[in-house]
Amino acid sequence: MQKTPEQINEDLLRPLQGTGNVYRVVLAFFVCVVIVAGYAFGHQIDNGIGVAGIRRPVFWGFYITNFVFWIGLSHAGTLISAILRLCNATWRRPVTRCAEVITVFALSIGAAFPVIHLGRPWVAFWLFPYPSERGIWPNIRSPLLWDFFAINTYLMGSVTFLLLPMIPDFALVRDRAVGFRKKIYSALSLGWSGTPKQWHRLETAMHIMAIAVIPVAVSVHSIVSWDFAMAPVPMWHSTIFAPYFVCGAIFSGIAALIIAMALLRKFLHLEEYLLPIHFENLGKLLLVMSLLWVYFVASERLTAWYGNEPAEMTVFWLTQRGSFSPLFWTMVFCNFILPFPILAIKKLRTITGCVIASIGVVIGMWLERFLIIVPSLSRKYLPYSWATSAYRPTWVEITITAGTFAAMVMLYMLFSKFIPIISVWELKAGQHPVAAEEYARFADGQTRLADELERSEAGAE
Amino acid sequence: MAAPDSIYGLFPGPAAADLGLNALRDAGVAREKIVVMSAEPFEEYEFAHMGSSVAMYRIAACGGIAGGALGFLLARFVQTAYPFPLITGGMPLVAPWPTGIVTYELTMLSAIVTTVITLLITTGLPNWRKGKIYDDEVSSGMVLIGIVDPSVGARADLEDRLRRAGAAKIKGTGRFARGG
Amino acid sequence: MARQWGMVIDLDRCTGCEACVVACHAENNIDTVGEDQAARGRAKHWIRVERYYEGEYPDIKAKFMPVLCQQCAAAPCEPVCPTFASYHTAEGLNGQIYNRCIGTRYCANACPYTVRFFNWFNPVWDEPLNLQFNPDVSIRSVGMMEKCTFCVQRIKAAEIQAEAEKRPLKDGEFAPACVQTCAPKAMVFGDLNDPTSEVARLARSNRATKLLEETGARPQVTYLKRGSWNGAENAENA
Amino acid sequence: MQRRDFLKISAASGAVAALEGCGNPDHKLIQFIPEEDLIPGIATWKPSVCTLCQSACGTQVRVMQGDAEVVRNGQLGLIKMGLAKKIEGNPAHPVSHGKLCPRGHAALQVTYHPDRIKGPMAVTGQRGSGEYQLISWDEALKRLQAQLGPLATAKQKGALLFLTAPLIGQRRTIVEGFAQAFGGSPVEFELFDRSVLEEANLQSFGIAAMPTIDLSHSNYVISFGADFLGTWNSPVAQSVGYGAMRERPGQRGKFVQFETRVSQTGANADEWIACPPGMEGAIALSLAHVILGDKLRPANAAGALGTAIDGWSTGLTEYAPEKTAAQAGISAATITRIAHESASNGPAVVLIGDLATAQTNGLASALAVNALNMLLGSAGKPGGIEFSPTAVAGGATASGRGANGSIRDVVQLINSSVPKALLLYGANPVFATPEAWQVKALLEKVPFIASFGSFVDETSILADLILPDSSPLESWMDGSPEAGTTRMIVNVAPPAMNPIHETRSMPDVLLTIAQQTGGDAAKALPWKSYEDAVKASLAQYQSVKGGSVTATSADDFWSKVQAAGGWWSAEAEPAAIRLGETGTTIRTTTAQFDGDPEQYPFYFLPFPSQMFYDGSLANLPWMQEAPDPMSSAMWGSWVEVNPATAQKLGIAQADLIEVASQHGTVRAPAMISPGIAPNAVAMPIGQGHEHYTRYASGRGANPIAILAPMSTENGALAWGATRVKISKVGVGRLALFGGSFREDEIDREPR
Repeated sequence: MQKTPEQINEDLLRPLQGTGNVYRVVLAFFVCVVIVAGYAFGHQIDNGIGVAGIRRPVFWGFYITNFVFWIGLSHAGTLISAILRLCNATWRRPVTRCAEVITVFALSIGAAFPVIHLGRPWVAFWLFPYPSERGIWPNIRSPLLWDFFAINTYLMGSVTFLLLPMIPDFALVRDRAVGFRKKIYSALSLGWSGTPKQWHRLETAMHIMAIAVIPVAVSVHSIVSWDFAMAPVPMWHSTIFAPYFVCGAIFSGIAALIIAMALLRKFLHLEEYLLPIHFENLGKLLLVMSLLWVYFVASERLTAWYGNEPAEMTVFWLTQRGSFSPLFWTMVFCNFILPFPILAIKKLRTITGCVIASIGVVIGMWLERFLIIVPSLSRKYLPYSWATSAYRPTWVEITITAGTFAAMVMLYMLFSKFIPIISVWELKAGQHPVAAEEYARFADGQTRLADELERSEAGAE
Repeated sequence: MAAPDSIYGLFPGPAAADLGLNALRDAGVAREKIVVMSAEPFEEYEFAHMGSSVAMYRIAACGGIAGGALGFLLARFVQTAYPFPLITGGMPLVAPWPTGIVTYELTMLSAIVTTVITLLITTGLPNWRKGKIYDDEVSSGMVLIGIVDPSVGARADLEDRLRRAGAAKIKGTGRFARGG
Repeated sequence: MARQWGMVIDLDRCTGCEACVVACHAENNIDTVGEDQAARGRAKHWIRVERYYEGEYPDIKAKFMPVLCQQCAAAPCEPVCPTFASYHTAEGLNGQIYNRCIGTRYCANACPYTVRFFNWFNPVWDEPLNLQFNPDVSIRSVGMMEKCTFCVQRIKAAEIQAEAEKRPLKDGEFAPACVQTCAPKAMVFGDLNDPTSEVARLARSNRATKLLEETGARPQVTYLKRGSWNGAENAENA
Repeated sequence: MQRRDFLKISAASGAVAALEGCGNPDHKLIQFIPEEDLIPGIATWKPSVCTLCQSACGTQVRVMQGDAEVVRNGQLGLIKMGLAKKIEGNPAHPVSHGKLCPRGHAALQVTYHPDRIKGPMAVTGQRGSGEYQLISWDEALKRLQAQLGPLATAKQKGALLFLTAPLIGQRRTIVEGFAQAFGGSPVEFELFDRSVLEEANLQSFGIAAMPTIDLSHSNYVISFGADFLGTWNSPVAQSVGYGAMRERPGQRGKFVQFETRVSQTGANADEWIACPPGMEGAIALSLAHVILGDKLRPANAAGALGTAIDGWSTGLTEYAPEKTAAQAGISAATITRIAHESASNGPAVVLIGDLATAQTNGLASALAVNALNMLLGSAGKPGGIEFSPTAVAGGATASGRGANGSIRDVVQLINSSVPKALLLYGANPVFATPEAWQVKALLEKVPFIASFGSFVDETSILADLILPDSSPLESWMDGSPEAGTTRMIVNVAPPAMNPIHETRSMPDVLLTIAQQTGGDAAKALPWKSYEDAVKASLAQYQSVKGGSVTATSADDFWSKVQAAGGWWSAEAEPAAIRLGETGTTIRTTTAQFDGDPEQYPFYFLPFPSQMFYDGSLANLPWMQEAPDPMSSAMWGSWVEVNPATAQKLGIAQADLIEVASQHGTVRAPAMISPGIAPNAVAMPIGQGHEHYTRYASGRGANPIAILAPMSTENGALAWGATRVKISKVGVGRLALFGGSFREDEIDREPR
């Protein structure tokens, strides 16, 4: 289906034109949730971290689970779109931006959790390597410092990766907008005019970014996994963790992307841009990741079980058959048993199918992070020091968790309201026919023009 | 400030734009006096290659290396900067792995940052100057082909050539700006 | 040669009376958290006496094992702390700088012995219970990790005293609160780098074992396993 | 307290506490002139005596300058004063050897307790309402005088009842003198009625006192239920001896424990042998049977103690290991082996106490154990049981309980003729007696009740007048430990710090009253002050050779003794034990239990709590939060149930259990403990206070309440002779510190 540039502009800029009441109500709801979460955090600072459910020996709970989960989710965009750019998959064009947006927001949310979970968040800045008057520097041996560097790099990369291709679109909006909005967008467009030089540089830059951002993304989640793998805790101290986490991250990332796309398609009426083929392809990717995930879980569990190290076996059985087994098997269901058939059978790999599978995966991957953190901590070596009362999150942790999901939706809604959620120029570039056809179509136009000129000259005489 | 003098034609498509470009070339307009603007890259077309290329890859690589060195020094420094002797309980004072990780991350970071900076500098962005050569119709699909301050005498000839090449509209800026 | 403070705990002597636990509370200004928090596993006992049953009634036995910070030489809690709040002192202690702690609780997770305790809230003492504060030990506020220090305030006091008197520190001239109060003398404290000290001598006992050595933390607390009646190992415990 | 409030308070007073801690509180209060001059930051160690149990451990108190809010002549203000910071054992003291038990450390919190009575109080509401108002000391003394004055003149016997905790030294002398002068008799009340052992020792050795166990020299220790490393007799001294017994060069002593529930002490046994309650005597005699039968020891070694026991001369045939083993459910071989081991690995010593003597046959069991000790040749020998010079000197009335009678006498006394006045000091019989005795109702009959206690508890809440005693750290301390040493010890300790509240030392109050009354009372108590009384009692020891203090003059002696925390004689061989003349022959009867075994299938075993002792320490937060040694429980009480039993009754950990005897019910969460017999349930004593400060009130359950009014041969409470039934009634809560009961659980797959 071919669309003229005007049609494309028309369709993709529509969301920016005005807002419906439904949009306002929904947005208001999510804003409220975020505000409540903010209150919960304030309550926690006011009274002490003890208002959360974490306890000795389960010193980490929901907060760190969310941290890992959101960082994982952030692997949706930048990584995926970078890969697609590099292997020049044309179907990527409508997908990349909404993917990269997920990255930027999920990453920012994830990065907030290490601060939220601190006993004294007001001194969080001590994590930064800044020259303090006391001559004290942070301890670079701590994986938390590695997180600091990795996440900052990834965030920086993702933000630029998202912003650069937006410049021409800002210019587009600028040309359509009037008054105040025009001022804003002309500022944002950096005075882009679209000379070949600019285009050329932009695309080269994007190519370099794509190359650079992939290893960064991999390193980020490897380092997140090392937060655990570096501590001598049963079932944490494992070499497989880095690839295991990266795989899980991309897995949950793709799922998140599919869900996001489905929602955009529905609510922004992008049926003609986000086509079933896109879901089909992402579905296939998801299937691959699901299989990879099972492979990792299997090899992790198998080595633990075969090693038969007492402390590890305690945690092992706690999750396989013990009090955490319901969660464990739910996770397996959500991450494999549910999505595998849906994605493997072509007939089921529809948009709805993909979305169902993705929802399962998102839930499953959240549980996976929880199951990595909590059981190990509640059964750590000396049996006397095992958890005497099971970890239960309080309303504070639950509210804050809910708040971050609400924040994600809220940010996404606002973004799609101010910036074309599909990269217009990239889409057009994918739309227009190859040069040869264009010349042919243009040939008769040429002759018509020639006649016209002669006639006018004749008339002059 | 006032816009530079220019005459340009708006072509309804890339193919037309190429003809327009050729027409100007035939008129012997110097390459650097020709301006092109489009709403898409149009890599396949000749006019899209009017810009000169820069060794962005190499620049990025250099930036990366520089950042890496910086990262290594930082990592080393924060591990040895202590006013008191730091006892790490049997562990090396400058730990290789963490140093490596920080070095790596900063390499990547500065490669990225360098790229962005290069992009902006070499393309003269940001450039918010009022009244530069530009036409809003570009973003709705028109391709702009024009000449920066042509000689007044050549004006008629150039406009004629552009029209013959198939320009849908002929416009100008500065001295050549026309009402409507 | 720098001192390496260490401890030997003789499981054959320990009676599980828990005098050490209360002595530690008294010495180190450790607050009591109350029933609700205690039920949430938030009670703070820098030293605890672990109790394990063996067998089934009537052939049942129980044993005690006091566990406190093992002051590991390669402590897992130290490298993971992003702010150096948990660090290693020149005399081989795992120091904890309270006001440098930002409360990531990473050290507590990394510690294989689970001997680190967190201030989930600001501590509370109903007045005038606060009059019992030991002025030599600082009060920890909310969000800080705390742990056994081998009563570093006593170590410092003794060292300063010895310095003032221009004499070397005598073995056993002072002891942490737990060691001081142990009636059956199950705990011995001293400098492991001084081969003549009692603690060094006992650490060489053939009953000597270390706790969770497989984690590679190189703990500085040695446990002497329980002897058996007329057991061969009795002879050397002079 | 609600968790929210807890948080609020913690935020607020945490900050205040911090400030107070550094000693620069921002106060509007007036600043008093310091009463003593101390160098800030410099600690001084002052000697004192621990009075939380009868061991009378010598302690030292770390005193440092601090700012305290105090009341001086009715005016609240701030003062720089010496504050006790920590209590440790006095290294020179022959009982404590510089060590302490957990309770000894917590004694500090008695002084600083937030709910301590801050001054004299008179009841305003009706009696028992707990509504009091502070009054001046003059007023308080006037009222007390008004009540007691007439009694002194009337000289009516039993007009005054003076109910106290067991006392020692001049404190007791003054109380006794006072009580007699006002026509009454002091009754010393304590829950774990030691009168059984004292009676046994009186019959066996002519000394009504607790024995001193010389563990440090014994090679073989057999204990029948005695928690001698936790709460029984003189635990600190015994723990020190135990340590020495364990690691003697080349020779490690063996320790065998017979009991029904693995106690903290039993947990340390090399051989722990389960035996049903009440069988201890039979087993002891069974051991004797083997020793006699196999001629391991000369038959006449036990002398009169043996012959006094029925069937001894004929070799105790009815106590053949097989028979006893059958009844006790242990193997005969074990009994025989232990008999042989103990006889051939002397010195061997046999102990009995706690639940073993709290049976209807407790006295007989104790006598059997005495005989066994004699037979093993360990009575009065190193490594055996001995008696302190104090005990020997005291003879028949060493601890005097023989003379003064027990709570039982109170019950009879009040029933016969209601006294005019009741004085309370440290005793809490309303809490620590079975409800079946109706003690509360009886005490309420007394028209006037005055208490000298520092806290409002179940008994002192009945008081019309409260004249709070200064804490042990704030007043003079003296007295000789009855057991735990073979040396003559006289503890003497001046106040370690000034009172922080408007309190007065109880003996001084008594002396004041006596002087005001004049007449015989004044004569009976000739001293101007408690200090004088202590000084007077000490003079005799200056001349004794080889004492711990050598002095040139009386004053020199006096000051040196104060500095040392007391006077004690030189190390001496234990006094040779002379046998008592007991005409009666002793039969070990089978123990009786209240409750039909069908209907009440479980033995009920209340046990002294390591932290709360008899419940008198439940008000101290340190004790509440310190984990119980065996269960690791904090801040509450629990019912120990055997896993098998629990499975049978469908009881899970922390389920709320109702324990019912014929005399009442209590409720507590279940503790599935491998250390308790399947046919028994155990509960710690000490919780379940109705009124006992913010920390103990309404917490846990009190097992004493449901005990049956059973008694030992000598009329003491047999607190181990009740049967109960249990049923699950809901879900409770346990605050445990320890995760797993077992080490090998680490390998187990979850069930």
